[in-house]
Amino acid sequence: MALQIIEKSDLAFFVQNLMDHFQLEGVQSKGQSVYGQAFFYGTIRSPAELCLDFDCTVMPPKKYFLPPQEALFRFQTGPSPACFECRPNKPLVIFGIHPYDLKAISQMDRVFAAGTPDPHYLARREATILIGIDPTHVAPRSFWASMEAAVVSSGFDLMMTDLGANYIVETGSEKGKALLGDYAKVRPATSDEVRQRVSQRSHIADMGQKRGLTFPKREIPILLQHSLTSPLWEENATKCLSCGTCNLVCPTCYCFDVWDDMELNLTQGQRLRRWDGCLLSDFARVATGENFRGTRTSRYRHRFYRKGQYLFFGILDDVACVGCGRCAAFCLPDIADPVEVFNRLKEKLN
Amino acid sequence: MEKAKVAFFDFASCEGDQLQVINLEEDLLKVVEAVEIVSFREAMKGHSDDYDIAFVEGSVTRRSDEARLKEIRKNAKVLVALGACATLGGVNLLKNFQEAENVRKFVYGDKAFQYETYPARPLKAVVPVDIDIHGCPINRHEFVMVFKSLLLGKKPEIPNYPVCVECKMAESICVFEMGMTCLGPVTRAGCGACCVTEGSYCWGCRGLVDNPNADSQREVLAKYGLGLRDILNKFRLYSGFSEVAQ
Amino acid sequence: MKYQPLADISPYLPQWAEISRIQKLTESERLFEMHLADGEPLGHKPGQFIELSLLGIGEAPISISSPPGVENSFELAVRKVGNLTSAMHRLKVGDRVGIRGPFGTHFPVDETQGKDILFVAGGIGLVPLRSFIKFVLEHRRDYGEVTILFGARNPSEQLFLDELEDWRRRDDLRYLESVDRPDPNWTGHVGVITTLFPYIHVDPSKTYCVVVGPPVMYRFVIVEAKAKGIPDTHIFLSLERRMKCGLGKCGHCQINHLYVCQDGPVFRYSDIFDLEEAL
Amino acid sequence: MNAKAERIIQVHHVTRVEGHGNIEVKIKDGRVEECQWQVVEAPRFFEAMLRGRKWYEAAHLTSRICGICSIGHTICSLKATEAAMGIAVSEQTAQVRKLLLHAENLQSHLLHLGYLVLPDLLEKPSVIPLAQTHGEQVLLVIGLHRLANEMSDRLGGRTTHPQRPVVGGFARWPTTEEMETLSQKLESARTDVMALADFLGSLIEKFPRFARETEYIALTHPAEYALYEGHIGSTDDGQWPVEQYKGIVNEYLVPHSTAKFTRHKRAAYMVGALARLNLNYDKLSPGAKEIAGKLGLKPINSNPFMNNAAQLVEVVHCFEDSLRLLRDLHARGLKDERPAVSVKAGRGTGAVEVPRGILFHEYEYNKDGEIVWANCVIPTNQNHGNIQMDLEAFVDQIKERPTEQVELMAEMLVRAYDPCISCSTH
Ligand SMILES: Cc1cc2nc3c(=O)[nH]c(=O)nc-3n(C[C@H](O)[C@H](O)[C@H](O)COP(=O)(O)OP(=O)(O)OC[C@H]3O[C@@H](n4cnc5c(N)ncnc54)[C@H](O)[C@@H]3O)c2cc1C
Ligand code: SF4
Ligand code: SF4
Ligand code: SF4
Repeated sequence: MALQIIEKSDLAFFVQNLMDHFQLEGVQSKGQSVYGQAFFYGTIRSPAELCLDFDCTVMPPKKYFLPPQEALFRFQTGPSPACFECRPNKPLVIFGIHPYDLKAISQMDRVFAAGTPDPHYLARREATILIGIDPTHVAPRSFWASMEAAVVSSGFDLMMTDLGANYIVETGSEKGKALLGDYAKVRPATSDEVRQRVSQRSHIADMGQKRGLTFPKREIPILLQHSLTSPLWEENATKCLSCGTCNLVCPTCYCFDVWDDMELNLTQGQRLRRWDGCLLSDFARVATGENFRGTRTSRYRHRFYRKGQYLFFGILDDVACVGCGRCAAFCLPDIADPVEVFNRLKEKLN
Repeated sequence: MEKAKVAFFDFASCEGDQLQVINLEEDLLKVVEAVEIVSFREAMKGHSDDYDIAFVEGSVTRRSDEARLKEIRKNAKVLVALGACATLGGVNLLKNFQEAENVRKFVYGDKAFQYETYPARPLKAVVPVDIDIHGCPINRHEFVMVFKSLLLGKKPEIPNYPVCVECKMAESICVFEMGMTCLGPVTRAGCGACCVTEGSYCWGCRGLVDNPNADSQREVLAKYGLGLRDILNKFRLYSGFSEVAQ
Repeated sequence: MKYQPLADISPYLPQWAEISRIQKLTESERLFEMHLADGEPLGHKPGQFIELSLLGIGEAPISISSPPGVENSFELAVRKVGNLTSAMHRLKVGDRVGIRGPFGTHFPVDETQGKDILFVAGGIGLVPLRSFIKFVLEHRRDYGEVTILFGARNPSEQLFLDELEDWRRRDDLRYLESVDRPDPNWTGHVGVITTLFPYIHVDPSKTYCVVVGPPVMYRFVIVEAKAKGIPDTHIFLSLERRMKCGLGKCGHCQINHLYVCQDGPVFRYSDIFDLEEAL
Repeated sequence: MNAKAERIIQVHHVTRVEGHGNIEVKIKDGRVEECQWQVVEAPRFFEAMLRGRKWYEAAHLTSRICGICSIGHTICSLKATEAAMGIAVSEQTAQVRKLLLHAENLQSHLLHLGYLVLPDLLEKPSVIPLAQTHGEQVLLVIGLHRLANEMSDRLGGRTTHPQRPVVGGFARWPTTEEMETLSQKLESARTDVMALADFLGSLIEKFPRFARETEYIALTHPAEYALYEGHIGSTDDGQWPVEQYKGIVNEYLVPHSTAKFTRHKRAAYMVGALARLNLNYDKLSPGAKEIAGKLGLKPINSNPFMNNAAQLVEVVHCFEDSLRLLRDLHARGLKDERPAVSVKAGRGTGAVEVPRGILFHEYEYNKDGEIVWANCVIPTNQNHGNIQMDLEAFVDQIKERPTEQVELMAEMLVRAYDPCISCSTH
């Protein structure tokens, strides 16, 4: 389908319509921090709440597919124990996802579909419609351009670009097409507007280049191959608080823990999973007390290898970092920034 | 199956933790249904020394209290420390950092000698404690979790990761971004980052995680403008008993 | 995006197995014989494991200790160390437990046919290895020389006493045992398991060494095996890691790019010798 | 019964109260020889611990004086700090704080009446067996108690030791949605409140008939039933600004108590719901007045057992006044005000009415905003002397009764005060 135009004055109409027919999630301002506005994804209750010119949200949209905590199944104990599956399928529209987060979602899709598919993630994913938006601002620590995530060509149902006077919209799926047809006032884009989009997008890519890798992203696995014994790991890790923040805020981190919760009647309960993080000290501890990544250094290093190498060769054929810069922004000792670490490793190697 | 017998006790404290148990409301009825409560002075008359599980609130602040605590330990199969005063010594410990006589005199003047006291301490400094339910006050959901675990014969899973984890799950803005400072990165989670989500910051009431990176936390606090004395004061508010605060 | 068709049944849901026999092995280990409630065979290979569920308590990976094909029943040997394993010890015959799996890789049952096998088991490592050992003894003619080394910390921690007695008596295998700390009744060899190596003779050209034991044991045993000339490609071992899903997702069991639950627990030494954190 | 014999009545750790207190009575030859209210709680030295702590920590710390009235301590502490630094708070802040105090009064009074006193009236050791015999009423109490807790949660950020109130205002405001939900829930709980009031009211006559004249002290305010602000007032006549609290409380020590006692014009005075009602009856909400009328509660009532009835009246008042405040706030719309604080040296006193009576905090700050001196006077401190004197008079009145009855009734008397013992030994 050709590119379409939504006039800015018609945006509220579209949003209101979506609100009326779906649960609409989108970016809102959570108030002012000393560094500027803090943005987060939440339920949109009025068109005015939706914010499309954010730089980066505190947390990525992964919570919609892998909630911080969710039930895998409910159960009943006793002489005839039974399990009852809870498979989520609440339809959802997420409005306003930047390309890097879209890319992260595509990566997660592959992870959860690989091997034994994970029905919970996939059911949530299937029930969700993604409306992307090209960034107009770059967060101070982002480096998505050098992670080849400034612009995406797939992984969305609709993709919007702010052209100043209006939004130009690309359709990425049948679902997206139907959404536009049913709920938005659109007109086909003129060739001028299409050209404008191209230049706007190259502008976006330029904006994102302010900080980034000093070398091509695909070299990261090889770089890591040679950096196992780099003193950098230990140097940084002595400052690591093992707080897991870098894991939790990351759109491509998905490790989880599983546990059982019983109700007070002690016969019914549920098996839950919740986010976990490989930087947390007990992540690899087994019952006999052995901790296979017992040192801060081993955990700290593991994260970079997982992002830069393990998943690359394992499932993704890509680096599992999209350059959102959240980990860099929220790591208090400021040691989690991948671009800084990779660049320094590269420097040391040269 | 015979019901487990449960008793509640308290030492120097505000009894806010037992209050959280009462605050379970309808669930409290399920709790008392599942066990036999033989002693709970705050809520019932009567007492028996025959109990399996003792929940003990408060810190020990007088030598003369030790005997009562040891007696409780002897009677109980499982001793659970309830709340920061019991698990860490709580705010009561602040007086330990001042000269003892001065403290007594400041409050009781020339009659200070009438009032027995010694450096406040958590229960575990006097008797072995099986389970700590942290918090000031305790989180009633965590109480229920521990309670259920005990009935199921499970060791309760008290988190050993810091508050930042739950803070992120709650999608709070890190308070360091708001120009304040926070003990979340070294404080044991389990509270759901309740103070941060309510506009405050983590005070450290659940104590430190097992292997806190206190040096790095100090550096971070200093980086965000806290002086040495303030940093120490921050650690001392609840974790006065750990070496980090010395 | 292209989805693989989803299974009708969530891979997180356990199926039921009923305990048909419980045998005390040591003070802290018990053997549970069980069968799937639907009567189907488990269909496992030696070295694989299942995720054992007790609803309300949790889940843990447990090796299948019996060889395949035993009248649709299978055996688990469980050491009491924590929540789930302790709760398991409280169960009675007739109780039901949840089972997911079998999961993971298995010992090289086919590759070793016609070859000599050196089994090295330390402590509870005998549990998974037993599955392979019993399989080999059941198909004794398919394999060459069989040597079993078994080390325990002390005599009271020796598992499967009847079977050990049987192995001691058999003349179609060589069985050597050792304890680290003897008690007054112990008349056998004393010392860590590697001190048994001088007593064995292997033909490196056709011997496979299969090792299961605590993490510290591996490094030392591998040195001895290599000293005997056994190539890295002929050494197999089974690794323990924390596991939460068994599906290669939760991340806990990861060793570099490998997931122990999927790519292991049985590994060929040559595949992992250079992996940081594997051993 | 042999009147000659010596009878010792000892209640070791009075139950269903907060903290540890003992009653010791000796009756010999039909005469009460000894009668003592002993406070054996371990002292915690809060005033000393406050020294050297920062202005933003004072409320957090003093909140820990008492789990049950932690909201009151928080607000009192904030007021003391604000007074010391000359910080004025907005109308909106004052109103949400008033709501919070109502929430706490509801929490505390419902807990006291429903969980601690009701068993006495129905002759059971605790509320647990009542779940069987009086299931409906117990669920009523629980439901309202939960609502009070929810109110504290939504306004203060926690049921106990609230996090949102800070010096100068609130760290986080309730959302409009939260306020609306709260209003709705309170509105729909109206019938429950009235049902509970009727039920408890019907049991009131079971309280012993006893009266002893004494002085009653509470905050008073020309425009409202004073809880958050006002002057110190006394039924013996007189009004004083809160800064002059020391002249009212006159703390002194007794050997058998780790908590301080107080006295004003007489040997003792009483604070709490009954004192408030005796002083501020006119300002009660309409529904509260109606209940008071039904209970035959008019100022000045000098039966300490009627403190329970006064609490019941206050439950209705707080409930009705909360609805009024919420409506008011809603009409004006909540603004997202940020507290502004400029730290300076100074001395200040805060006073609020908490469930058990008037509470005072006084701090002195140095220029860095560190506390150099602190004093807290807790309601139960102020009641200890009156408990002692009531006990003497009451035991004398009932001394002929069997020992267990004397024991039970003496305990009931202490319980009527709803004492917060560990709080008084702060
Ligand atoms: C492939 C594989 C095969 C296995 N086969 C067998 C087998 O055949 N038989 C067998 O008995 N075992 C086997 N195990 C080991 C078994 O899985 C563990 O013993 C089991 O998970 C323990 O579970 P639990 O719930 O009983 O212990 P848990 O309650 O989880 O923990 C036990 C102990 O460890 C402590 N602990 C737990 N988590 C932490 C933490 N995060 N930090 C600090 N301490 C902690 C607990 O306090 C407790 O003391 C196998 C493991 C693997 C990976
Ligand atoms: S690297 Fe930073 S964010 Fe990650 S765990 Fe360490 S301190 Fe926390
Ligand atoms: S590693 Fe950091 S920068 Fe990269 S995707 Fe994750 S959070 Fe973003
Ligand atoms: S606010 Fe505190 S607990 Fe939350 S992330 Fe920041 S440092 Fe951690």
